[in-house]
Amino acid sequence: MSAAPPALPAFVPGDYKTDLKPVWCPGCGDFGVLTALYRAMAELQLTPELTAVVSGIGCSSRLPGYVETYGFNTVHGRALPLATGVAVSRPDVKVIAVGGDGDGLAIGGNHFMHSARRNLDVTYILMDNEIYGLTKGQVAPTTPTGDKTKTTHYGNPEPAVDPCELAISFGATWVGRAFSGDLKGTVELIVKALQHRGFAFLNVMSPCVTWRGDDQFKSLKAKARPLPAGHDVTSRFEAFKFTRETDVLSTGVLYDVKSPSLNDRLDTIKATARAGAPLVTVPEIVKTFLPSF
Amino acid sequence: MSAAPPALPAFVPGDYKTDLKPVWCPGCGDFGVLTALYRAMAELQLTPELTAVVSGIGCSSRLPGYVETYGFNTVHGRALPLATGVAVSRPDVKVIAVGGDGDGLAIGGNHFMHSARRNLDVTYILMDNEIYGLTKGQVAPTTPTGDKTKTTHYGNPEPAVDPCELAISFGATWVGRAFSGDLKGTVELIVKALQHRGFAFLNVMSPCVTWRGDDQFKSLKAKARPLPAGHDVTSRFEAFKFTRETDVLSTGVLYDVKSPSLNDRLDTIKATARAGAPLVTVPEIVKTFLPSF
Amino acid sequence: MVGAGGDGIVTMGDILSQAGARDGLNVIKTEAYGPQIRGGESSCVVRLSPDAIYEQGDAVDVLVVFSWADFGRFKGEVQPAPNAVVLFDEADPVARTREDLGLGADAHWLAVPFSKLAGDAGAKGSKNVVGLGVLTALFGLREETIRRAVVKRFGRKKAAVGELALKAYEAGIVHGGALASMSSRGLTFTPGPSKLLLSGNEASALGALHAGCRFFAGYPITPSTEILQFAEEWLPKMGGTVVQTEDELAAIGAVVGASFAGVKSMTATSGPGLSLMTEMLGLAAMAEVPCVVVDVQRGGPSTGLPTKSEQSDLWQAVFAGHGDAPRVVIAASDVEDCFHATVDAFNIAEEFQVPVIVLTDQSVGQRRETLDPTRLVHAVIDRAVPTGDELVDYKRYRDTPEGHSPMSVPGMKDGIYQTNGLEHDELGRPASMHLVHEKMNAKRYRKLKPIRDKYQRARRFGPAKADLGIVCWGSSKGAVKEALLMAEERGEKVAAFIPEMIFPFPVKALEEFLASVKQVLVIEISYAAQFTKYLRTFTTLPENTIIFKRSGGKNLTISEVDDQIRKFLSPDRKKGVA
Amino acid sequence: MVGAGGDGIVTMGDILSQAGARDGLNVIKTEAYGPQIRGGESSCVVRLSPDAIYEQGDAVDVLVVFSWADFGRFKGEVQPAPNAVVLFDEADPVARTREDLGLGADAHWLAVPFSKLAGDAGAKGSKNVVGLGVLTALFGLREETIRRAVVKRFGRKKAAVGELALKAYEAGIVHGGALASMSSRGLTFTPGPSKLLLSGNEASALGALHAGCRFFAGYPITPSTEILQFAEEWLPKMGGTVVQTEDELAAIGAVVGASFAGVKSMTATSGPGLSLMTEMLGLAAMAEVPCVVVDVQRGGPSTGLPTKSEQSDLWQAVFAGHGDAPRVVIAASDVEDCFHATVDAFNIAEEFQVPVIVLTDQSVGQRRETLDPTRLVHAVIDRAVPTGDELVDYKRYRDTPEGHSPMSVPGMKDGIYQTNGLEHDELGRPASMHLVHEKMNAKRYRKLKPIRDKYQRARRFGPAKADLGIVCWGSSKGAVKEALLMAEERGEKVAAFIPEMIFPFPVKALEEFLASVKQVLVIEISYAAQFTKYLRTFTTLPENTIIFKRSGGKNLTISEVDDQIRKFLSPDRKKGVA
Ligand SMILES: Cc1ncc(C[n+]2csc(CCOP(=O)(O)OP(=O)(O)O)c2C)c(N)n1
Ligand SMILES: Cc1ncc(C[n+]2csc(CCOP(=O)(O)OP(=O)(O)O)c2C)c(N)n1
Ligand code: SF4
Ligand code: SF4
Ligand SMILES: [Mg+2]
Ligand SMILES: [Mg+2]
Repeated sequence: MSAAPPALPAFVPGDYKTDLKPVWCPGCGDFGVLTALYRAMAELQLTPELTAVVSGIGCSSRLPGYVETYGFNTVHGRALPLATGVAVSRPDVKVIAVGGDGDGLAIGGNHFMHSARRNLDVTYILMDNEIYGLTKGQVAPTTPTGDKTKTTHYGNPEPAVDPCELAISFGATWVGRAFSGDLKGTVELIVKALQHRGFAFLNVMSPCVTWRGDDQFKSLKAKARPLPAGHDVTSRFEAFKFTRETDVLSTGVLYDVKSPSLNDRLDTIKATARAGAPLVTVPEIVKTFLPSF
Repeated sequence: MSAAPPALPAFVPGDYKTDLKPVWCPGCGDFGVLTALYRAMAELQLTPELTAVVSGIGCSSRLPGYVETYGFNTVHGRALPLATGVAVSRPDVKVIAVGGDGDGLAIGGNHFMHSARRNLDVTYILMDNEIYGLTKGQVAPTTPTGDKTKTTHYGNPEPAVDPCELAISFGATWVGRAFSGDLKGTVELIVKALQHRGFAFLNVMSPCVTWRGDDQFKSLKAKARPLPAGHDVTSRFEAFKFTRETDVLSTGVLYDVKSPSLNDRLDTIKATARAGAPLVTVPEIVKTFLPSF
Repeated sequence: MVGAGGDGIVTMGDILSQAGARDGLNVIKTEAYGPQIRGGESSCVVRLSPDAIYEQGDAVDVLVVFSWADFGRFKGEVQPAPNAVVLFDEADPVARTREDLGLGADAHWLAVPFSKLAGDAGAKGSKNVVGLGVLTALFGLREETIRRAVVKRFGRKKAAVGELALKAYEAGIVHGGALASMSSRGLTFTPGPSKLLLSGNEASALGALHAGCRFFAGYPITPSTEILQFAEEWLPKMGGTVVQTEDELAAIGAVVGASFAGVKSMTATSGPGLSLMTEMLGLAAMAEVPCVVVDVQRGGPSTGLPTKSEQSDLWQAVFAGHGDAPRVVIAASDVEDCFHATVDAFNIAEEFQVPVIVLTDQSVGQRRETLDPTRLVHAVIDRAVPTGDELVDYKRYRDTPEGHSPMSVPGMKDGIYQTNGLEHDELGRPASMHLVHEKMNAKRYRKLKPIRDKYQRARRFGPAKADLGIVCWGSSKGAVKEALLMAEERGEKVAAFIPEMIFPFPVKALEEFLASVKQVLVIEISYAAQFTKYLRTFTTLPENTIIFKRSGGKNLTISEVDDQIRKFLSPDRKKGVA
Repeated sequence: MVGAGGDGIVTMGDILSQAGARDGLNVIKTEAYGPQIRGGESSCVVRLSPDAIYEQGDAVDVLVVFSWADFGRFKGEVQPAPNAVVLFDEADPVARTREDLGLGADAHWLAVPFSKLAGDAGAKGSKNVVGLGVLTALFGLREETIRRAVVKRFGRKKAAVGELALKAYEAGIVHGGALASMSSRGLTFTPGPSKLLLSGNEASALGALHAGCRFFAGYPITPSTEILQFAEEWLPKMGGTVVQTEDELAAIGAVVGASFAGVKSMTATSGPGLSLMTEMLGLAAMAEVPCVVVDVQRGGPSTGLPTKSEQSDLWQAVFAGHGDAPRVVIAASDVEDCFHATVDAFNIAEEFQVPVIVLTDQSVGQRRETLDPTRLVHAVIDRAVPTGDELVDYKRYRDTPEGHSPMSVPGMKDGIYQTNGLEHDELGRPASMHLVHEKMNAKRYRKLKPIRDKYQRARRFGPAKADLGIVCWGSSKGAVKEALLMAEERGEKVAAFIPEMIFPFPVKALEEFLASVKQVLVIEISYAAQFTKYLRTFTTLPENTIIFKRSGGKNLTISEVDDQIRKFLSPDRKKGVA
């Protein structure tokens, strides 16, 4: 007697593809992220109608339009507030927030901090190209000091931030770094990020061929190397050793700790509030406004 | 022969006092910060008309009204953007930004990040009372998890941030922690912060007697203790060992490194741009729009 | 009642108003504080009446002063009537005369040993309870009810404390009994069924819960914070969630996100917060996501007068936002209205997929009013999700005759769509062609017609034809209504028009009103006359229209309205002299 | 000219327009791109004329198409005139007929071997230069000038490349010479002194530097980014500083801070950014801090149509912000105007201590126009700082008859003050009393009168008395002016009124205009008719006023205006038939 044939997966990567053609430049790193996302979603068999992809504004933020789930390309910098509304009000929906370094670290930086702090139930994928792509090449918070851009004719005077170090200090419970030129690695990391309960932050170095030239891709490719085996993902001190890197780009899971997610905590609150009693109705609340003596 | 008598200091603490009566509750920790500031300013003999104190909105943000310098109590969360304008456009003016935890870490968090990253020439004093005081007691980003406030009836579900850890990750070049109950210590730290070139961040635990009760003061007093002698202020890894503390409150200079301030860098840029030539005039710029062939 | 911090003014007002509500009286209560964050002087005005009342009222008939020094700090805010009964502490170091207060001959000027009586009763801190006793004796309040209230308030933790308080109360009654009889001025009423006693902010929050709001995101700001606090306390018990966000940008963002996810959502704020929400409200208009924002107006601009009322967020609500962004604006005029306006807001937002702003203000938001529980009923409308055929190659933004199109929510397999804040086609795909833009603008604005038709909400008071017609909005209603009654008694023909729908405006109703009056008077609390200028965008006010506008910081008083009415209807003016 | 990415359309337009400017012709040039971020199709329209021109123009007289497929993508945006000369690449796989383009009999339909000629010349990529050669031969452009331009452009890096380009150019000339003579349609002109060639955004930035702006904080946003980029490049050379902030909240905050510190400051943005600046502009109004914001309008609401023009930020500029917050709004109508409007903005901001918003839009901001260098002169006004007696117990907010009061800056010992966004007294101290609020509101609004008196800026075109009077604003000026000239030729009496000051509005001038015309026509590019409704807030438009409004995404065309004019002035209508 032979065993029953394994059931075919319900979804293949192509099922997550819409028929809207990406506006991205040929060679843009974001294509890699999109492909990796399709594969990761298929690997986890995410249910399209119970998945929401939310973004801000930027080249990278166009991504939700290319993913066959509920999608919202919102306004610049506000991907995470919108994602918060979806994740908290609909715990049954898997929420993925995506965007660029300008969107998430410049105008959206504060939401990044507080979403991470709350351990929001969202997977946040930041496509870091160290530049403002859509607006045609201005300096970003991750642009290396000294670089010339459309708004740094004399070289960027400002130090850059390391998004992964920030995420850890903010309180993110899962932090990873990927390079979109490494499709396999990116797929793996997106899968892990999606599996994490709570706020998972994945910084994907995603080259902008148009405003950062081919050099960016080349140097990233040269610098990228996996984190050393045995890296202790539960220690933020260990993780910090692989932040603010210059000559190398350590990819992999930097940090991964267990802690109740915001939705876990809100469930506890609802339980506490009700203390076993049935849901309160408005008339019951109204009564509390009658003098009770 | 005896040496000439030392010249009397031009300014005594009282000289920095306006005759506007603080609106603060009796016993508010902010009184301690204000007194400490007067003393520190006197110790450094700051010139009132070349000093600007800028704040956002909150009980603590009322402080500029009580300091006899140029002062601006702006809008909620925007103390640092305003301070940026003053510091960058008037390098000759000493700029002090002050405010509360809600003002600086909630609505103003993004400006905190980027001001620190730029190593802005500003001394930022945050009066951390772990609560929204002015609006009468709602949860703040520094309110401990589980605490009950006006907006956390069932206990605060959210983890708190450590402002000092954030400041270091943001790129602040000087970070200190004080307790307003310790006047002497607070004066010393404000003096050091004011002497630092670049972005100096001082988190002062400043109890809110009205919405956090006397316990807050008591527990802070019990927990406060100076950083161990020999703490290496030049290592962020060492500094991180004294962040997210729960049972103790380590006060003193956590982190202190030298790095060109934003104004230093902007000076370099101006020099590069001019390349030794005299200041460019508008007519010269206009000429560049004439076809040059 | 006016006193220093610690005099228990607020408690005194609470007990008085709760007792009134308990006995079925109509009550309106307003508190005020000095600039100190805490421990400063405070005042509390309580108006009690067996008859309907619409406004806090101007001058008080009875004034209790525990500290003349602090009374001075409320100059212009608490004013005794010329014939008022004034009770003050004989032990007050500061002395005042009836002349100082501009009292008339028929006024009563009574020094009462409040502190002494409290001390004798063994409850030093209970001047306020002694005061309640005196008032009970003088004005025939129901002793039994107030006793209950006193016990409840002071006996909660320690019965003994309650006992002492009652002693102080009795001492007050005894002393009051010995004073000149005020029976003529007393309240005569037969207790009716208890009434609710709640604030406008609480009513707004109740309205939201009633309408089905199950997600609330907000950021504290005076004078709207009570709405957030109310939601945070009650929503979890109803299975809903509340997030206090890092700022207002995030609050409105989360609201739009939750609504996109299919959950009725709202936020509440005041001017500065509403300004910060400007951009996101444009996204809600563009992506057609329902959302409700309650704006409890305070004095502006900027931080302005955070604890005082004004009607100067009108332009922000109606016009703010880059681009042509349709929205709906509703105004609440009293506590009960806060409930209904909020339910309407949700109904409109959900049915037509537009952002809806409810304008209230500090005066209605924070004052407490009695309300008959049976008044809090209001039909609820839910969002139209696509079904059957509509889901066959579903178009999120199908260009329908009425403008709005069924909106699917996560979980609906065939309703999947991707949207954005860019101009887009019926499928939601980015499109920057002029023709698509024109067509989709038309679609979004088309909704305003059915909304206007369905919600021609405006109140009209007074005779069908009048010599003077007052047009005002929001919290001005109370003072205007009371002034109308006074005018009516004088036999003057004065009518009033008060819209509930601000945008789209009930233009037809207004024009009928304008046609029905000889002279138009617009009243508003905005230095820039925001309401008047807004009216002009869609209607032509008569040449001779009179504008009465001023800055906020002080609520519109009945006498201000009455003065205006007299000015234009006084006999000599009728004779055309004035 | 239309082509695929890589066809060098933009370069072709650059050379053509620069050559025109070099020879003293009047030039207007506009580029457009497809949705692709890069490498997509592009189009470029260049208008050259020895006579004054005011608008890009509708249909083109000469159309060069390197790819019919891409031409299709600009449907409605690039339109040949019925009698146009159409040049296209004979090698184009896609075929089109003159009928497809709706050409008339007098049109010329010429297939040109662009690719082949380029290849033969050994410069495969230089179809565009070949095209320039053909145009030179056909329309009598100055060969010498264009040669120079070609060399400059291609020979910069490698002389050899320049040589090849010239070969291609010559090949084009030779080929063109052999084609049907177009001398009749050619340009006949005698070269004059060179003109400046710059965009509206560059003109705005120049205006700022000229006005003395020495601090600029901004955040990139299409279509305003060029202003930030210009400032970042030039201010350091002038000793000024630029900060690209983390967002627009910080940008306007830094601007207000720098201005508080005594340095003239500005920011530039587009709709979404302006919306985010709403709250801070209220602080500037309240604390009376001068600041300038240039808003380059794009299609809205929300992200809308980032690369297309619209006139729909008017309400946001004039009305946004909670509370009564005075500000000034100026509109620029063409490239030169961007310079002057910005200087005016600084002059007003600094003299009267108010925030000033300059409204331009994508069409003027990003198109390039020639300009006579001598036009860029404009007097500059500096801030009034307190001196002498004014510094004796200095009051920052002294309640002066004109409203504004001398403003001290850090460094002035006796000018020290503390201010805030709360309502405050003359010293700047927080005050929440109604009377202080009323008085300070009056002080802040009082400034508007001297501003209105001093800047009654409005343009009037056409006869003193007219049958039709057009009222429009901003970039609509160009199309309206040209349509007026056409009407004049037809002997029709049409006038136009175009305000430069939007708020406070030059009401007197408008009302004189309205009185001088028989019929009023308002034209604007806003679906919600923002301009029309705004006009109604302060004036009564005649009953029979015609409103021509539509969404943006396409600039107002001369023929749209002309159609309107004809509609109302056509003979039969005059006979009262229509
Ligand atoms: C409020 C607002 N400000 C500015 C912009 C203009 N803008 C659009 S995308 C963008 C930044 C793009 O950079 P990033 O977020 O890194 O995305 P990328 O294009 O590089 O993927 C900016 C500044 C906007 N759309 N809205
Ligand atoms: C835009 C805006 N949102 C909200 C508020 C209301 N508000 C005033 S102060 C404050 C927070 C006060 O807390 P914190 O900054 O910690 O200062 P504290 O009073 O505790 O010293 C808030 C939310 C405001 N003034 N403006
Ligand atoms: S501009 Fe850069 S980021 Fe944007 S699509 Fe092109 S390559 Fe990608
Ligand atoms: S409320 Fe708290 S923070 Fe505010 S003044 Fe009182 S004690 Fe200080
Ligand atoms: Mg980027
Ligand atoms: Mg605080």
